[in-house]
Amino acid sequence: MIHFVLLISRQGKVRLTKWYSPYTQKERTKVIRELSGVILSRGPKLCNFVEWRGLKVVYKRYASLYFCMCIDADDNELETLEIIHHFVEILDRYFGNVCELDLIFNFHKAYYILDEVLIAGELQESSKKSVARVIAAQDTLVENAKEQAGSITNMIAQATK
Amino acid sequence: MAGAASAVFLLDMKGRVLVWRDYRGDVSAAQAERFFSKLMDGETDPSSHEPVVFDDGVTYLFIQYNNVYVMTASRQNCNAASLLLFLHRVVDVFKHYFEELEEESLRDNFVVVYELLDEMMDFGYPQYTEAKILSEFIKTDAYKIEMTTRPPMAVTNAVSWRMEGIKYKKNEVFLDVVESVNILVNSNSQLVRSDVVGALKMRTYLSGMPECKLGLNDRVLLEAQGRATKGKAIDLDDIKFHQCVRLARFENDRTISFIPPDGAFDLMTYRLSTQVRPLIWVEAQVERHSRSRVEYMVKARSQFKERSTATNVEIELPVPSDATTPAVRTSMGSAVYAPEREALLWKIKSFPGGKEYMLRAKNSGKVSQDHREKRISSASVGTVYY
Amino acid sequence: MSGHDSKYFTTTKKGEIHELKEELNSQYKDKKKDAVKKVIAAMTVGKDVSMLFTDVVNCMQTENLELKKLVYLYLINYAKSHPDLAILAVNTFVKDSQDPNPLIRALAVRTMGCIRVDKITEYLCDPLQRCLKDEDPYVRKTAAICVAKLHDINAELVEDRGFLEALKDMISDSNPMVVANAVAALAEIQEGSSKVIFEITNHTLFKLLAALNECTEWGQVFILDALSKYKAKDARDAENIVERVTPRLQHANCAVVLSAVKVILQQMELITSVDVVRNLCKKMAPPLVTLLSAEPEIQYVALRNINLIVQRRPSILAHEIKVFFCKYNDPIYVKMEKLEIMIKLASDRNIDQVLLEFKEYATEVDVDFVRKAVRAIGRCAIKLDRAAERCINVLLELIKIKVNYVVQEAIIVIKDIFRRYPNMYESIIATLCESLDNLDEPEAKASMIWIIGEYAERIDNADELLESFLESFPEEPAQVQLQLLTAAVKLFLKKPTEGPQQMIQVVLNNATQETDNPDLRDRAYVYWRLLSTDPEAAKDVVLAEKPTISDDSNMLDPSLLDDLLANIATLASVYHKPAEAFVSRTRPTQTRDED
Amino acid sequence: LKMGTRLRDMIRAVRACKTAAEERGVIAKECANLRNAFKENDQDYRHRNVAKLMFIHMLGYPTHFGQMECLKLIASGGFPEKRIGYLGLMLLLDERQEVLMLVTNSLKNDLNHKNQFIAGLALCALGNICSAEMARDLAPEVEKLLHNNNSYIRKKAALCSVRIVRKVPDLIEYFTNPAVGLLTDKHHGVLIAAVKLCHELCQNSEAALEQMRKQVQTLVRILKNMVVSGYAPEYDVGGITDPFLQIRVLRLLRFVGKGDADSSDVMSDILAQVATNTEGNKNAGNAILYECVLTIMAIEAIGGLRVLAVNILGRFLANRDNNIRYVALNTLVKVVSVDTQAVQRHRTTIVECVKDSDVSIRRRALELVYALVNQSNVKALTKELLEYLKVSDQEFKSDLTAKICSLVQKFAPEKQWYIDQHILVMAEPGNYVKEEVLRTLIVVISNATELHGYTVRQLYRAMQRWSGQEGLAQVALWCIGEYGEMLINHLNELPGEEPLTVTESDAVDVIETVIKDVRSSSNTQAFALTALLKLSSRFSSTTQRIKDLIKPHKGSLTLELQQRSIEFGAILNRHDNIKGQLVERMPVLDEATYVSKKADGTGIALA
Repeated sequence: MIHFVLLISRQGKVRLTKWYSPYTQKERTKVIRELSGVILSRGPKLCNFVEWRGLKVVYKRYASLYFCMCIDADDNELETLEIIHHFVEILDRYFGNVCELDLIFNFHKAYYILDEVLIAGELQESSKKSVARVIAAQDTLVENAKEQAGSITNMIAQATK
Repeated sequence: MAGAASAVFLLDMKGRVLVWRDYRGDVSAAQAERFFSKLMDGETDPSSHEPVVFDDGVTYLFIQYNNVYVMTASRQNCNAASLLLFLHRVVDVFKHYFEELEEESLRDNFVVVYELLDEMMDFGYPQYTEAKILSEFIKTDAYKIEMTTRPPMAVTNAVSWRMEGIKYKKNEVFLDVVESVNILVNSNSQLVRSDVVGALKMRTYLSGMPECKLGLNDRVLLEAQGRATKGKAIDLDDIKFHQCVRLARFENDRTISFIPPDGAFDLMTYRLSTQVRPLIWVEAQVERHSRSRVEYMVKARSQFKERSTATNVEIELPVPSDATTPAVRTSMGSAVYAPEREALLWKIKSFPGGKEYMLRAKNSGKVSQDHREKRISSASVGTVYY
Repeated sequence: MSGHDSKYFTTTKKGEIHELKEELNSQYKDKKKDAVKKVIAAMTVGKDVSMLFTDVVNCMQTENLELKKLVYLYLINYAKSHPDLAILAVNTFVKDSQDPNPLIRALAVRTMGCIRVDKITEYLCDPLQRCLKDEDPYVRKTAAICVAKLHDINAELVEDRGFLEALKDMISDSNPMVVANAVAALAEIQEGSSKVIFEITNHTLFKLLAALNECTEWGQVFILDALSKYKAKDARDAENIVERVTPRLQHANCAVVLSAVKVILQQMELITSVDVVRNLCKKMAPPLVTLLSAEPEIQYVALRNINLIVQRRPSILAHEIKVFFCKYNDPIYVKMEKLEIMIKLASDRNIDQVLLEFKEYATEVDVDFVRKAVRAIGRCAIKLDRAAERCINVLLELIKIKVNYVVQEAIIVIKDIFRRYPNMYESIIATLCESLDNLDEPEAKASMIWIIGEYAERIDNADELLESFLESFPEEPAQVQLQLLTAAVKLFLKKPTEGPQQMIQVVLNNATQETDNPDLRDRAYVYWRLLSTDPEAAKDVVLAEKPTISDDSNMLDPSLLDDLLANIATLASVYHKPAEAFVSRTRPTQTRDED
Repeated sequence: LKMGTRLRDMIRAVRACKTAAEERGVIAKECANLRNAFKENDQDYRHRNVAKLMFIHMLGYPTHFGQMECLKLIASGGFPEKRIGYLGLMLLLDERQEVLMLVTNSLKNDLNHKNQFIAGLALCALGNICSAEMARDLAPEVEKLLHNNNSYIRKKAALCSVRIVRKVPDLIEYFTNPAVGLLTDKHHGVLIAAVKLCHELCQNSEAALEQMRKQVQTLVRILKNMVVSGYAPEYDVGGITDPFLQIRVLRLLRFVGKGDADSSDVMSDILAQVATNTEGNKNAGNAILYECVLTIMAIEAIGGLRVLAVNILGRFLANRDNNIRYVALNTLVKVVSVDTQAVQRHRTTIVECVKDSDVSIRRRALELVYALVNQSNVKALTKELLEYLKVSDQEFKSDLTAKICSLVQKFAPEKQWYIDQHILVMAEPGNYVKEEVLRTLIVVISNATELHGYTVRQLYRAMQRWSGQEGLAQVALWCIGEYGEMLINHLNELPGEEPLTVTESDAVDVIETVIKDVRSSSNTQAFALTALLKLSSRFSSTTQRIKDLIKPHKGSLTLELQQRSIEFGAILNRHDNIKGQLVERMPVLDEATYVSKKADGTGIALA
């Protein structure tokens, strides 16, 4: 299973973290510190796997961002790379040429997408289109609710003028 | 004992190399990562780590400034005091050059950074750290440098802090004395220790290579001259002089003689440990009624003469980091909650001698269960001006 | 893997190296310079740009100083990986070392020495020779250091070409900076050599003392460090030096102050006059105290050194203990060192105040600091017999708070207190026994077990108490096992009844048959043989009278202390270890280039 | 009512901070505002405040004070509030916080909500952070959802069930039938989740595994559909149809086929097909091949299939891509036990990988070399590894040292070589040799009577170049104490052994060096004291020196050293007559018994 997902920038800033196994706050900080040290310092030609505390961290760099997933020692590392890429492609489609800033200002959206890709540290959906569809539907739901709320406020405002 | 640094590193907060200058070829850039992982090894916050770190035959000496670590790596038994101080000077020089030393300014000016590192240290030995003189022959505007630029005499001169040929129409000297009082009070409200640290701050705008002399009414000198010392003399525990002061001369006849640098500098600093009564005495009582309700009662009493008045007094009261804005009442001044300092700031614009003011505060937010409580043991007095 | 994912999040472009190559060979000077800058920028972030070697070196012949500096910087970085190409640069160096501008001459000689390629070292000798005699002091001071650089690469060459002599002559140079750098270079060369190369004579001593007043603060440090090695002829000579060095104590630069302290302390060993020594001690105190107002990093070095100084000359800071009281905002590493010095300076006169401080520290948040504070109280008890009781009372108060690590730390020091003051405080054993079940640290366990064995005759249920540790015998660390073994033997010798007899059998069996720890087995067999050959002798051996211990736990061996005091301000004095313990002379093996 | 700043503005403010201190300040102020807003129970901006809190949390600051706000959002009716509320719940809390229990009821309601997205949120939260207690409470609801007619709900419910059975394995039985039922689902997402769920169940229950073995055909069919199907745009990854599903099925097949010839037989055709037809030019294809190889090697496969798999691994090992090489090394370890010959063929390549610049590859390769060693190649391989040990990275030394020692212990063809290798390893700078290894070494030495002389002399030689290695010092001190006389009298010299002249005083010198060195731990000093006691009886000319060396420790603060010094002093000064008896040659732990006891992990305690 995937124990956690980390998204770290080249500068070492955390852009997204998701924990599927329990880690205390203190442990989380330590894990992030430790792994960003290890991963950011690895050269570009080395393999994308790091053995770490009996587990493995599979990471992949996309320009300034490192996507990392920590898996069990006997999980398929190559497939995990593919899952990372799957996630990235979905992000790219959603944001349209995704860049780091999208993930900073819309970090919650990135989480919503991740929640449609993984549950319980396991892959949930292999169709990018399907993920895009449900995310769009949910966004619409939110938009509609906002509009409605807006109009109610307007109505009240009108009435109490 | 001979020993030199092997390299100087400038690292960002994640331990990545911004710039490094290799002086001896016996360490590598990978060493910086070693250093950093060693620093991160411990449970403790890296800023509370000893400034001397040993790992696999290499000693790292480091300081932190803003978001930059300035560090030397060395394989020899080098002079730790000298190198650490050198690192602080490196920071000063960079500040002089780039106004602020931080990751960005180093990246933007890496060419000058290299040039400076080359001039300030050679083969790991500190050479020259006078920012003002350095900027005479290492400039940020590249085009200004001509092949005709020469090392200023000052670099190798006995007077290494002043350029020759300075001219002013009006010759002026300004002298300020700034003192600060440090007081240590234990938990029983006993005054344990107090001292005064002072600095003679000078600004000189003088032409040529002026000889200056300054006399002090210090007890040693006056007594040596057989003069009465009653009342007027001061008794300084320790004096430190700017490098321009002729120390041997001072040792001989207590005259402070010097050729000053151009502009502002600290001519001397001194320390005097004497029993100083705290100017403002602060007592705090903290009552914890329940997990969520805490009451503070703070008394501040001025202990100086009634004729004098302290202005802009600031008293800082530490509160838990997850406090909600407390309800405060004061008998004088205003108090605001400053979450960024995890404190309540009580400011009193004008505080005459012999007065006592009160502050009461109530904190009633939900304080979480698993949050470790910070002890509130002391209140510190900020600045006092007369 | 790459290829199909390069389109995400990208900002960089391809073919950078190729572009740079073209720009480096541009006919426009500005473009060229910009290209070199880009190369250096790439080098700075760790990219490998060594393949541009020839192109960059081609830019070396330039009238532009900034460009020249950049190319030199590149050379320093990559010459080693392109030794064959590095030779291309030699001509320019030779030419530059004769440039009319001293800045360029110095730059050439400074850079040459950084190019650690054996093949070209020889070519650098002539330029260096010239520069050592240059009319400009800026060039000479740079050349002086360059001799040390060359020596590091090829010592033989330096000796053959007579550079050492030239360097020694430089001690008489008219310029103080040149003198200082020559001293630094000579000291370094001496360090790596078994021959006598640099020895301060009467004549040079005079020169150095003169230069001391004139040279930069860093140069003063070099000279003072060298002076500290000078062996004065007699007390008169020593006093003379001290007199010339004392003014340095007033210098604003902490490193100058510390090095001056070092020289004074070294020479003081020779000075016979009690008055002079007392006077010097008085003079050194204020500057040492002032060091504690410096930046925290410097404070740390100062404190480590003060720790050494007070071991040799406690009188210097005897009245200054309050200076070492911890401030609430001191960094933890400063607090820890202050604590150590507080113990050393604690006396009957100030102990009450010191205890008040320690007690306060023992309730702080930082666990390590708390432990150290608890231990400090015990060590004061051991050190000051008249205050022992007060210290122990404080310890007992702390034990009552029942914070586990405080209790364990207290037990560890209390066993030392028992060994220091036999038959005085054993009444507190009962209190200690209450915490028996909560001990989980080996040292605390071992201490408690020792206490039970040592005082078995006074503890009614000593056998029961020991029994409780027995079950876990095989899993315990060796430290605990060894104490358990000895305690069982003691108990048996003191109370040879059935219980202890059974216990000793179990323990001996465990410690011989059931373990593979050779040291534990040896120990158990010796006991076993002793008990079975001559029980009376066993009593005499195992229960033999102990000398009382003294608190020298943090007192260094005198010869080591000598060595460290001679190394004040250096890393040795920070580590409290001789330089050999952390300096490896051998060059490190080449680490792989991971990028 | 204060509005506070917008989320976007806060993020901007944080990004504008130049220093960590500045950032802390901005955050502290923002948190104080949030706390006030929470206290005032501000509803209008609750969702925005929680969003801010999540961002603050991500930066690593404490946010516990806002946990209740998430619960409030979840409890409110609208989807927008719930969406952010659940997200906050998952980010700010984990299964260990008691607050989480309070959300159980809301979850129960939402699981049955008619809006699929609200039910989806609840399933997602449950699947990501539920505790054992909640799992038990809500299992029936989730099980019900496995039969829901909406595939979106079914797939989420299946993965949620994975978490539930991980937390509460007793519930496995409850989920087995519905899980198997899902294997015939049409929807890929549901299949992916269902196969995973089945795998999870089989891993923890024999009964579930039995039941799954009946479904091999179904699984084979799923796989076959994908392998033979044409281009399926929705699931295509570089020309391969749904590698994720393929991999999951392959993995489940592995589990099912292991130790079961019948199932293995049923799946072998499709495995062969996957192994031959999958393109290995892209990562997705390689991922499938890798999984397939693992399955072939694990099941009761026929020889032909194995050859196919080993060939793929050979190709992998020769690949230039480090990822593929890593995976190859990782898999070869598992193959060694099945087919040693096939792996031995690649020995040279593998040994080279131990020296790779990538630590991940080095580790795997070392593991593999370790598995490859046998009596016939142990000498050559140990030599290689020892040479590499000298230049390897510091952090790798400890692993490497342990492996070398273990290999020597396991495969040494003769005792002398065994001892020589250990001395070489111990003589390396640093303290990497584990105590356990030292102890075993001493047992071996003490059993090899004819080598006592040789060993003590070799150790003496090694100690002449001692630079603080504790392990070397302890073994040497023990042997010098025990066999000291053999240093002097050349006893048991082996043919070809280099002659060595040592005086009694030289031998004591070694002990003195160690006992006085600041780098020696008190443990090592204790060894030294015992060695001195022994030598006092074995040597005749050094009695006074030995007494002088023991004496200073009488005042030692270290309990053990003080006790020893006092006891040994008493023996030397007052009981010289029995000294000889006390330090006679120590009884030897029988090596054969020792080794077997150690292998069981019983008896001898190896601290």
